[in-house]
Parts: sequence; structure tokens; C-alpha cells
Amino acid sequence: MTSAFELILCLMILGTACVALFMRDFLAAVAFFVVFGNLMGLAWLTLGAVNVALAEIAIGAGVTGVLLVLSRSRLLALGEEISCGPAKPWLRLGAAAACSVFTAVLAAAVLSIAPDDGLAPVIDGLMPLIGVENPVTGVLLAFRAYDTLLESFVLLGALVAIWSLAAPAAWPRAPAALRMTDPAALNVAGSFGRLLLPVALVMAAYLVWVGSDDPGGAFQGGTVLAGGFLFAAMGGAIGLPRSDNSALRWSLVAGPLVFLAIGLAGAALGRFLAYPEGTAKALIVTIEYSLALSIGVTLALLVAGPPATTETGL
Amino acid sequence: MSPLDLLVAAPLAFMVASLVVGRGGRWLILAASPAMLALSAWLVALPPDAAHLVGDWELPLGILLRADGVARLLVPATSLCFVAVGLYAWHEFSPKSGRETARAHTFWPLLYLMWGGSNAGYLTTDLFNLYVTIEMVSLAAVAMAAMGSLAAGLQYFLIALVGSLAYLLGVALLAAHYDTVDATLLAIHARPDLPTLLAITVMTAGLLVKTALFPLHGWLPPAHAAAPAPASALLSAVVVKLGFVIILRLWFEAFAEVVRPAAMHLLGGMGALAILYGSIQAIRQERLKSLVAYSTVAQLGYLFLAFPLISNAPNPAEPWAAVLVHAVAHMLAKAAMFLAAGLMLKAVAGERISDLAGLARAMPLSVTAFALAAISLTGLPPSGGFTAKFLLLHAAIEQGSVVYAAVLVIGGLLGAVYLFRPLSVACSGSAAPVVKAEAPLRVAAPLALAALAVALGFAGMMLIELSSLSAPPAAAGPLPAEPGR
Amino acid sequence: MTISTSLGHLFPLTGAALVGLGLFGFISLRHPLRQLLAVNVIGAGIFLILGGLGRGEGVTDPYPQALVITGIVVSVALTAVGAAMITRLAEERRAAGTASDQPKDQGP
Amino acid sequence: MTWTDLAVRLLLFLGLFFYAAGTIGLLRFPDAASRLHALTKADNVGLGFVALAAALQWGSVAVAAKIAAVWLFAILAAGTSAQLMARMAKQEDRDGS
Amino acid sequence: MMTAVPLALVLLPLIPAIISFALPERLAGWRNAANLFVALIKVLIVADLLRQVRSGVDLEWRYTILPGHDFLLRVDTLALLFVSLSVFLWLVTTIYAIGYFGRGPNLARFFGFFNLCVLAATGVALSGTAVTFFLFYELLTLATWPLVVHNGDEKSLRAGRIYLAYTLAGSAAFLVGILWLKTLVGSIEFTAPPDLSAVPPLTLTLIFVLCVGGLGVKAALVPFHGWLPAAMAAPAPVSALLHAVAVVKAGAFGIVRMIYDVYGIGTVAELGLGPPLAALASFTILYGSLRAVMQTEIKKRLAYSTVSQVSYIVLGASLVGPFAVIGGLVHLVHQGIMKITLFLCAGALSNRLGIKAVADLDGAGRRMPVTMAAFSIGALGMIGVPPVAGFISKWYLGIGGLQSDASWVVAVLAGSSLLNAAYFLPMLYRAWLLPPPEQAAFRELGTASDRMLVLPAVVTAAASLAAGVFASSSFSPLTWAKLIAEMGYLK
Repeated sequence: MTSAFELILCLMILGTACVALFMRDFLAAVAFFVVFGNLMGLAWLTLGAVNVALAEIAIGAGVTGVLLVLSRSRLLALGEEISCGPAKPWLRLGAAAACSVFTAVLAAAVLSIAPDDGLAPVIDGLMPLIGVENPVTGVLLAFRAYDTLLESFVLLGALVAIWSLAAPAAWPRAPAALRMTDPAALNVAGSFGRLLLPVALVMAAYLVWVGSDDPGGAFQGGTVLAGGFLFAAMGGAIGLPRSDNSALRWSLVAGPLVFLAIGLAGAALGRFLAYPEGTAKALIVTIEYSLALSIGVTLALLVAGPPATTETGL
Repeated sequence: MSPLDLLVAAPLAFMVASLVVGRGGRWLILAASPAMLALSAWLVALPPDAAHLVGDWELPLGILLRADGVARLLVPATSLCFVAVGLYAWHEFSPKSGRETARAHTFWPLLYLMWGGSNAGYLTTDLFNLYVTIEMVSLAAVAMAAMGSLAAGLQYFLIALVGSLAYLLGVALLAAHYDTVDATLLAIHARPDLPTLLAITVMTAGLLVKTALFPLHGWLPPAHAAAPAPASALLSAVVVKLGFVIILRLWFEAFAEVVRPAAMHLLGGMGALAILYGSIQAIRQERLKSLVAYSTVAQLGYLFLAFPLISNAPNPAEPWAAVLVHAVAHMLAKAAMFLAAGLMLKAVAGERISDLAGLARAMPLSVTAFALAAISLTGLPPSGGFTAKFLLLHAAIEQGSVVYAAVLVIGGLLGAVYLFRPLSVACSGSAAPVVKAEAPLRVAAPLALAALAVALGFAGMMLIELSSLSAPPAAAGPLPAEPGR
Repeated sequence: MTISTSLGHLFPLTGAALVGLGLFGFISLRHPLRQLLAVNVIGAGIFLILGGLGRGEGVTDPYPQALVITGIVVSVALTAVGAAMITRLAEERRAAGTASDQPKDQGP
Repeated sequence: MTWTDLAVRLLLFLGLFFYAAGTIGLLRFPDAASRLHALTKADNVGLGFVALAAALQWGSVAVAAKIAAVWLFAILAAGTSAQLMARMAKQEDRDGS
Repeated sequence: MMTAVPLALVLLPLIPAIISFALPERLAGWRNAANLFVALIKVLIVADLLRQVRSGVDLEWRYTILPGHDFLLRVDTLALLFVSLSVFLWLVTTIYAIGYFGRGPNLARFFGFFNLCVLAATGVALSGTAVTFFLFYELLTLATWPLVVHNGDEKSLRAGRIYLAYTLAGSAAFLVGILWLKTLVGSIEFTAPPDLSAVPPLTLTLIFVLCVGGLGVKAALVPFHGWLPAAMAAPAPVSALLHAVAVVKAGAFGIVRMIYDVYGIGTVAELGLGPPLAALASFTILYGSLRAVMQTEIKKRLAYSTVSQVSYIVLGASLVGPFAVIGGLVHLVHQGIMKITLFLCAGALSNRLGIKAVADLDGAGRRMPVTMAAFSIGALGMIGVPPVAGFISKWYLGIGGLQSDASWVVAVLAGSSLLNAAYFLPMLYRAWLLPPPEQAAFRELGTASDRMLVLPAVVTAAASLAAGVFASSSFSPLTWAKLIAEMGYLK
């Protein structure tokens, strides 16, 4: 029963991936990509990785999907077709052959690795030291906090990179508005956005809070926050900030900054990113809250794109 | 406190600061420069076995940072490049009131991101952590490349993205296979089985794309040639080196026991072709920055040509030192060359080599910087480039590798052909053209870098000694499961 | 030590297939936005390999899970940068195109 | 099999039935408005039944409350998006004619 | 004895080099003063060194640049021969250059690189190991390139390209050779020739060909001589420098080092490398002279004459007999002072009278008698007319040839002398015996600048005469060459 379910799930994942890649209509392709992401989330659930499932559905399917749809509509507005543009037949054939061989080798390699829970016992042994229950949070914010610290800077850097793309005249304006142009639609979306934003705030706070013991955490919470912001912006409930807005700047750097400061405080007391005994959980929660705020704002602005001269919405 | 942490934390702190400060962000470089140079010096002066685990979490789970020879050479060189480029860019990327541009504001946080990312990359032994650092560097690099040409930037972005994914795929296979991605642990446990070999292959392929080794170099010349001079300098000097260092870590540390000599020769052969192809393309260029960009393609070849020479050497310390010295010398010289080229091209408001006529008289210092950099890049004595190529040639002759020796010699000669061409144009004409150089003090940056590249030629023994500082043994507990499972 | 061997590799194998599919898409598709989508498929495949091979009895190894979450966040950041570059490039092309068209329009 | 189990299964079947109906509607109906009609109405009812089943299965009031909240938001979201899509479809019709 | 004196001697020109680069054009007087001052100091230091080395003192400075590769500067008799030639001629050329250029463009650059050339040439002379030699040899190439392209016109740029192509390829071959040898026998120090007995003869021969071929480029051995006539595009002080002292001599000097200090005459004889090299040198001597006869431009004619004359040194070295060695070594000095005389005069003629071609020389003796007198002494010396220095060299070479059972050498020398006469005598004839085209008034020694242009040639002409007349005195180049031969090579 379980096996059959997993088999069907995997087939559906592959099928949706195919459609998402090769469908002629790009909007439909993105729709299938979102479905694909949700199915991936299901797969992660099946694997018992609830944290990853949340992240995959929220970020992998949700944010990425919104990004792709938004880019599509911006490109269409500029008159650019997102063609399926098949390459030359010989290239296609060659690519297909090469990719098949590669996949076969990869599959063989994968088959020769036995699945096991590897470091789970080690992690279980270390968890009492930091006082949180969710082992994934433990890895992300304690045992491999360095990865996460750098990653938070990658996210921040991505936003700066997008800002750097702004046309010379656009700096430091706000990104192109996300609000809907049709007044009636704006009305509908606006009322939903106004309702959603506070709920998203609460949700995010909750997800971060439970993240230390149960599935959840800064990334998942931050994404929910970003979703709230984005919907509110589409509905015109909130406007997009100018990029030189100092409150915005502070909220963008809050997470990385707090993380870095706590890491350096650890270094001053002994070791970089080490938490003094007994303070681990408190510090982790502090980091997670500030990270969630920054991630939420950053993700929303990542989707919104670079500062623009145009005021047109969707 | 240890420079191992601070070398990463400080640039990131400066990134945050530059974002918060906003318009005055460029002033921060005046604080960052001395701080980072001091930290780099501290790193070099650390005791030989300096290493520690981040947060004191043991391997295989934790992340090990250490100051081995590679880091001790490349971190200071990187810092020097960033300092010089930062001081040079201080004028170019300044927000002028009324004409604000995004790049004047965003260049600075991106610079610090790249700085922190490269340092993090040189100091860590964790392959997944390296993935994150690669992305830090790539992100900043892509944005900087896009400042010159969006199309070239996008091409670079997509290629770099696939390269990172290939690397990530390898890391995933290793993580699943060995339950660790720490290079020092993999060095003990790695076995030559299918997943491991596949992982090495895809990781190397992905990194080679990012390092732009021939024939995977296609994206480099347009991106590096189009970007603003400070960005080009960073792209050519710093960014491509990180991928190379990771390959070095993989091939000579983590999988030293697994990699076959034939594979070494494959890389060496690609390196040899890169030298010849890049040089010939450089000779054919009409635009100065394209020439310098193709010279990067050629010079990167030397780094890989060294692989078989290291692995076959009876005394690998010398070719090993050679490859690191070459990386350092190329960093300094190439950054200097791009900066000098930027100054000259801006002054004559052109981009072709023929536009440089008479500049040796009008801008003697910029031409001198270019010439000194050219000496090191060509491998003429005395310079860091010479020391490196001398040691490589010595190793090649010692091992009887006629082909590699021939390529080294021919590559040096071709290098002279393409690098002396702009110089000879600059020396042409007896009357000096009237040029208007902006902020003439800026020439100090390329001049200092190029002079350092030349001065490296006198510090051969010190460089060899530093580079031979081997990695301390893994400060780690045993793997949870016995190998061979 | 592992779950039933016949299906133990199901998810990682699916991941491998996704990597192959995505790679084929990346090579054979021309539009950069579609290539971006393909890259996301490859990424999902890699994560599935990593996570799927960490599946033990009852629990899944939190270590690869953490790596996957980091990977997902990095990949969304890069996707956003890519999407922004693609749209900005289209804008620039259009601006360049209209700039060169303008004299023609003003002609009569 | 307890009564609860039986009830859970029954509810799941009902939910699936409505989902299936919604999907068939989506596939078979001719225009956007009626497709939306099928999708939103039937699927929301389907979701309600599944949510109910899930709540029963867990048998905890707290969980049931959470599930209820999820359902509520799903309905709100579905309603909003259906509205937006309908408007867009109408606009496209107008543009087309 | 470990001392920093050799290093100081090498690095001394850095001071005027930096001063020249840094000073603006309006302070040209200070620049000239600095150049002359340091050149004088060098002459004094070298004079002191000559005294010390003669009394058997051994001075060296050592620094390990890379494992197994020492940077070694060593003052030995052979080194001093070259060094004293360089410092003397440099002083002369510096004075000349000041007079020649006056206030032309790019002079800061010229004097800066000019001093770097002195540095490199001194370094070449004092090098104690093959690697050190290579470093300075390459530095010499780099420092002379800006001088070759000094004029900045298409012709000199082309000359610069050709020059780099030849010399860089040559030094690459030399580098490969010495590295190859190093991997076989370890460090190559000139004072302690390596033990080559374990190396297969074929390999040794190959390495010899690589090294001597590489050095032969700078020594302008046929067929590697192409760059030298092309480099005539450079201004006269540069040509004087390239042809008389720095570059070609560095090549010839390197070949002498290779034969006597690296391989040793025993090994060279054993491998049978002497005769082919001697044959090549002889061919170059005759070929260069023949080509010189065919040139119509003065500087080109002198250039081919250099091609021919430098090979006397190589010929002497390759004959490996005591007299031949002395002849070759002494010609290193003699050819230097004679040829620089000719170039300085040719430069003065073209600079003041615009005479560039042989045909324009008519009556030049009446217009610039002092210059032409100096020129004549140099030319006669080149032909080998006693008592000018050139005769001494040819005499020793001829005897050396007979000693080494190579009597054909005498024929080569005779033939070369005939050809020399064939291209020099017509020039002298035109200058002294034909009437000038129009009797333009010209006061040769009118201004200080004129005197600086003309007197250096007089000094060198006098020196070449003195070197011949007083050949047997204890300060002559000949005596020193004999000393070298006794102390080093003929034990």
C-alpha cells in the first residue's frame, strides 16, 4: 500500500516535471511546476522530513512559482514570447542521449549507496546540549550554524544583486508595483490581503516558535511572512518600499546581523558560533526570530524585483 | 577570537554596515582595508597547525576551519586585491548627488560579500560549506559582470548556476555515501567506487565551468571584458581562483588516493590547450580588455597544467608551491592589469588597443603598472609569475614531460607576444596625446599590485615554505559507521 | 538497517531521473526563463537524492534535511536573481529597440 | 475497526467524491466561469470532508481547531482567487470580442 | 668572502634609474648630474675591485631564491673583464647620450632604462650561477626593449617586435637547457663546474646546443642574427650600447662561461663540440663581413660588422687552446671599445650633419675632422691594422688556431680582414679624400653639447689605440686576459 503510494507519487513527480519543462504554454508550465513542487513536498512528508516539506512547498513551489509567473507577465508586457524554442534536432538528440547515459550512471551510483539514517544517532546524542528538540533546527542553527549564517548572507546578497540591476534612473525608487490594475480585482485582493497580513504575521511567529521543538523554523516562518507581504502588496494594502528606506535596510540586515553578532560574541567568549552553556535555546530563538523577519522581507523584495521607473502594476 | 573566523565575519559585517549606511558606504573601505590586511597578516603568522571547529561541534557533523598553506597564500593575496580594487573603485562607484545609480550603491555590499565568500572558501574544509561560499562569490560576481553587459552577465549566471548544481550533486552523493563532506575525513575514508568517482567527476566538471578552463571558458571573455574595470579585476583575479582552489582540495587532499594519473593528465592536457588557445585568441583581439580577458583563459591553463606535474613529482612541494605562487601572482598581476587598462581606456575614451598610442608619455605610471603586470604574467624574471613558471618548467623537465615543458615555453613566448603589443602601441609616437585622467591618484592601486606581483619573485623561499604548510590532521572523532559498509 | 530494499531507492532514483530530465531541459530549451525552471527541477532532483538516501528506519537523517533546506533557500535566491536579470535584459532590449525605431516613427 | 475509523473512511470517500466531481467539471465544462464554479464549490466541500476526517482521526480538539482554521483559509483563498480569475476571464472575453 | 659589494655594484644604477624616472623634464640637469656621478662612482669601485681581485681576493654574495637555486654574485677575473669594460663604456655613453639628445622627448624614460641596462649587464658579468645569469640576461632583454622602441615610429616598433621575438625565444631555449642540466647534475655554479661524467653524451650535446643556441641569439650568431640590423632603428647611444657592450657581449660572455665554467674544456673537447661551434663562428665572421660590404647605410654596415666581430670571441672560446682563449677574451674588450667608437661617431655624424648613408660621407673628414679621426682609428682597428687593438686579438686568435691544429682559422681571419678592409676603407676614402658636397661651415667643438657628443669617441679611440700599443703593460686588457687564462682555464 505504502509502496504503491510512493510509486505513484514518484511517477506523478516525474510526469509533472516533464510537463512543466516542455509544455508550450509557459503559464501552464509554471502551474505544473507548482504542482510538481507540492508533490515534492508530499514526497518529503513521506520521507518524514516535515521541515523540508514545509520549505519545499513554501519556497520551492510557492515563491519560485510566483517568481516565474511574475517574470512571465513582465516579459509578456514587454512583448517577449517565452517560446518553447526547440533547439536543433541533432542537438536535441545528442542531448537526450547524453542525458540518458548520465542519468543511468547516476542511477547506478545512487543504487550502490545504501540509504540509512547516517548521522541521526550522533545528532540525537548532541541535541540535549542545546536544549531544542527539533534536530533539523539543531543542525541548522547549532551544529552547522556557519552554513546557515553564510546562507543568510547569500539571501541578502541576492537582493543586493537584484538591486544592482536597476536602470540608472530608477535608483532608489521602489520596485515596479505589484498592485492589480483592475479596480474591482484590486478591491477583492485588497480585502483578502488586509485579512491575510496579520494572520501571516501570527503564523510566522508561531512557525518560528514551534520550530525549535517541532517542524518549522526561520525559513518556513519567513516565507509565510513574505507571502503575506506579497499578497498585501498585490491587493494594494501596502506599498513597496524605496530601496533607500532606512527601516527597510534595518529589517533586511537584522537577521544576518544578529546572527553574526551572536557568533562573534561566542568567539569573544571562546569559539565562533558557540553558545555558552544553558543559553543555547534562547540564543537560537533570538536568531530565528530576527532571521525570519529578514527572510520575509528579503523574499518579498526578491520577488518584487529591482527598483523601476514604471509605476504600472499587474 | 581567531583570524579564521574574523576573516569571514569582518567583510560580512562591513557588508551589513554598507547596507545600513547607504550613501556613505564607500567610505567603509578605508576602515576595511587596514582591518583586513591586519587579519591576513595575523593568519599568515598563526602557528603551523592552526585549525578549529566552528562552535566546537565535532566532525563529521561540524565544520572545520584551518590555516593551511593554500589559505595562507591566497587569503592575503585576495585581501590585497580587494583593498586595491576597493580604493580604486572609491572614485568610480561614488553616489553623485542628482545622478544616483544603483551600481554606486550596490557595488560595495557586493564587494564585501565576495570578499567574505572567498575567504570563507579558502579557510573551510567542508565541501557543503564550500558550496555556500561558491554561491556567495558567484552571486556577487554575476551582479558585477551584469554591470557591464546584462547579456554576458546572464550567460555567465546560467553557466555558473549549472556549475554549482553539478558541484552540489557531487556533494549530495558524498554526503549520502560517507555521511560526511569534510575533506579531511574523506581523505581517510574515500574509496574508488562508482558514487565517489561520479561525485568527483561532476564536482570537478562543475568547478571547471566556473573556473573557465578550456573548453569550458566560453562565458569568461565577454563577461570579464564588458564589466567595469574594478569588477573585471575582481572577476579575473579572485572569482575564478575559488573554483580552482576547491579542485585542488578535492584532487590532492580529499581524493588524493582515489584519483588516477590518467585523470591528472586529462586536466593537465586541458590546461595545456587552454594556454595555447587563450594565448592565440588574445593575440587576435583588437580590444584591450578582451585581450586581458583571454589572457586569463590562458593563465588559468597553467594552474591545471601543474596537476600532473604535482602528482608525478618525486618532490611535489615545488610544483605545489609553483601552482599556488602562480595563483597569487596571477591574482595580483591580473587585477593590476585590468585596473591599469581601465584607467588608460577611460582616459582615451576608447576601448581598442590602437587607442593607446603615445600613452607611455601621457600616462607613464599606468603604462608602468601594465608593464610590470605583463612581466609577471609572461613569466619574465624577476616576478612571481617567473618563479611559478620556473618551478613548473623545472618539474616538467625533471619528469621528462616534453609536452608540458614545450607548452610552458611556448605559452610564455605567446604571452610576450600578446602582452607586449599594447605596450608597444603605448610607446609609439613621440608626441603625447592630450588625455584627461580622472582622479590620478588611483594609479597607485594597479601600481602597488603589479609591484607586489614582481616583488614576489624575490620571496621564493618564503612562499614555498608557506605553501608547504600541510593541513593539520582531521581534529575529528571517528565516523559513526565503519568504512567499507 | 534499511527499509525494504526494493523500494528503498525509489526517491533517490526519482531524484536521479529528475536531474537527467532537468539537464535535458536546460540543454534543449532556449529561453532563459525556461532554463531557469529546468535548473529548479535539477535542484529538486539533487535534494531528493540527498534526502532520499538519508532515509532510515522510522527516522530520516536530519543532517541531509538541513543541507536540503539550505540548498532550497540558496536556489530560490538564485532563481530570483536570474528572473530579474531576464526581465531587465528584455527591458533593455526593448528600450534599445524603441530608441532605434523612433526616428522612423517621427519621419512622416 | 472502530466507529471512528468507519466514519473517517466514509468522510474521506465523500471528500474524494467531491474532488472527483470538481475535477471532472474542470475538464468538461466549456467556459472559464463554469469551470471555476465546479472547481471552487465542489473542491471546497471535498476539502471540508477530508479536513473533518483528519480532525476525527486525530481526535484532539486543538488539532481540530487548527484544521478548521486551515479549511477556513483555504476557502477564503479559493474564493478570492476564483473572483480574480473570473474577472480576468471576463476581461479577456471583452478584449477578444 | 661573503660581502655585499657585488650586490651594491649591481644595484647602484638603480639610484639614477629611479631619479631619472621620477624627475620632471625641467630638472634634466639634475638627472644628467646624477647619471654621471653614479657612473663615475662605479668606475672607481671597479678600479678598486680590479686591485683586490688581482691580489687574489674572492668576493661573493649569495641568496637562496628557490630551493637548489642560489642567487650568487661573484667577482672573479673573467667577470671583472666584462664589468670594467661595461662601466667604462657606460660612463662614456652617458656623456655622449647627454650631448646627443639635448632636450628631446621621453628622455626620462631613456635614462631610466639605460641605467637598468647597466644594472643587468653588471649582473650578467657578476653572475655566479647559471640561474643568476639567466635572470640578468632576461632583465637585460626587458630593459633594452624600451630603448629599441624609443623613437616610437613604425620602424622602431617593428624592430622592438623582432628583438623581443629573437631574444625571448633564445633565453627560453637557454632556460630549458640549464634547467635540464640542473635536474641531471644539480646546481650549476661557475666556480665549481658540475660533474658531468654520469650524463649521457647525447644529452650533454643537446643541452649544449640549447644553451649555446639560446646565448647565440644575443651574440648574433648566424642564423640568429636577424634582430641586430633591425635594431638599428634605435637612437645611436642605444645602438652603441647594444652592439658594443651590453647585449651582444652578454651572449658571447655567456658562451665563454658555458664552455669554460660549466662544461669545462675537457668535456667540450671530449664531446667534440668545439669544432662545429668554431665552424659556425667562422661562417658568421665571413657572412657578417660579406653582408656588411653590401650595406649602403652606415649603421647597417656597422651592425653587420658587429655580427662578424662578436663571433671572434666565440671562435676564440671554441678553439679551446690557450692562445685562442686569450685572443677571444681580449677581443671582448677590444671589439667593445672599437665598435663603440664607430657607433658614437656614426651617431654624431647623423645627429649633426644628417649623414646616414655611406655615399653621404664625402668630405666628412673636413667637416668633422675630430670625429672622423676617431672613426678612422676604430675602423683600422677592426681591419686589424697594427698597432690598434684589433690586431692583438687577431694575432692571438691566429696563433691559437695554429696551436689547436686548426690552421684554417688563419684563412678565416685573413679573409675577414680583407672583407673588413673592403667595407671600411671606402668609407675612409670618401671621408678624407673626396670633397664635401658644399662647404658648409661647421664648428665641430663649438658648444658644450657638441663636445659631449664628440669627445667620448675620441676617448674610446684613444683607448683602443692604447690597448694595442701598450698591450704588454700590466694594465692592458691583454694582460688581464692572460691572467684569466692562467688563473682559470689553463691549469
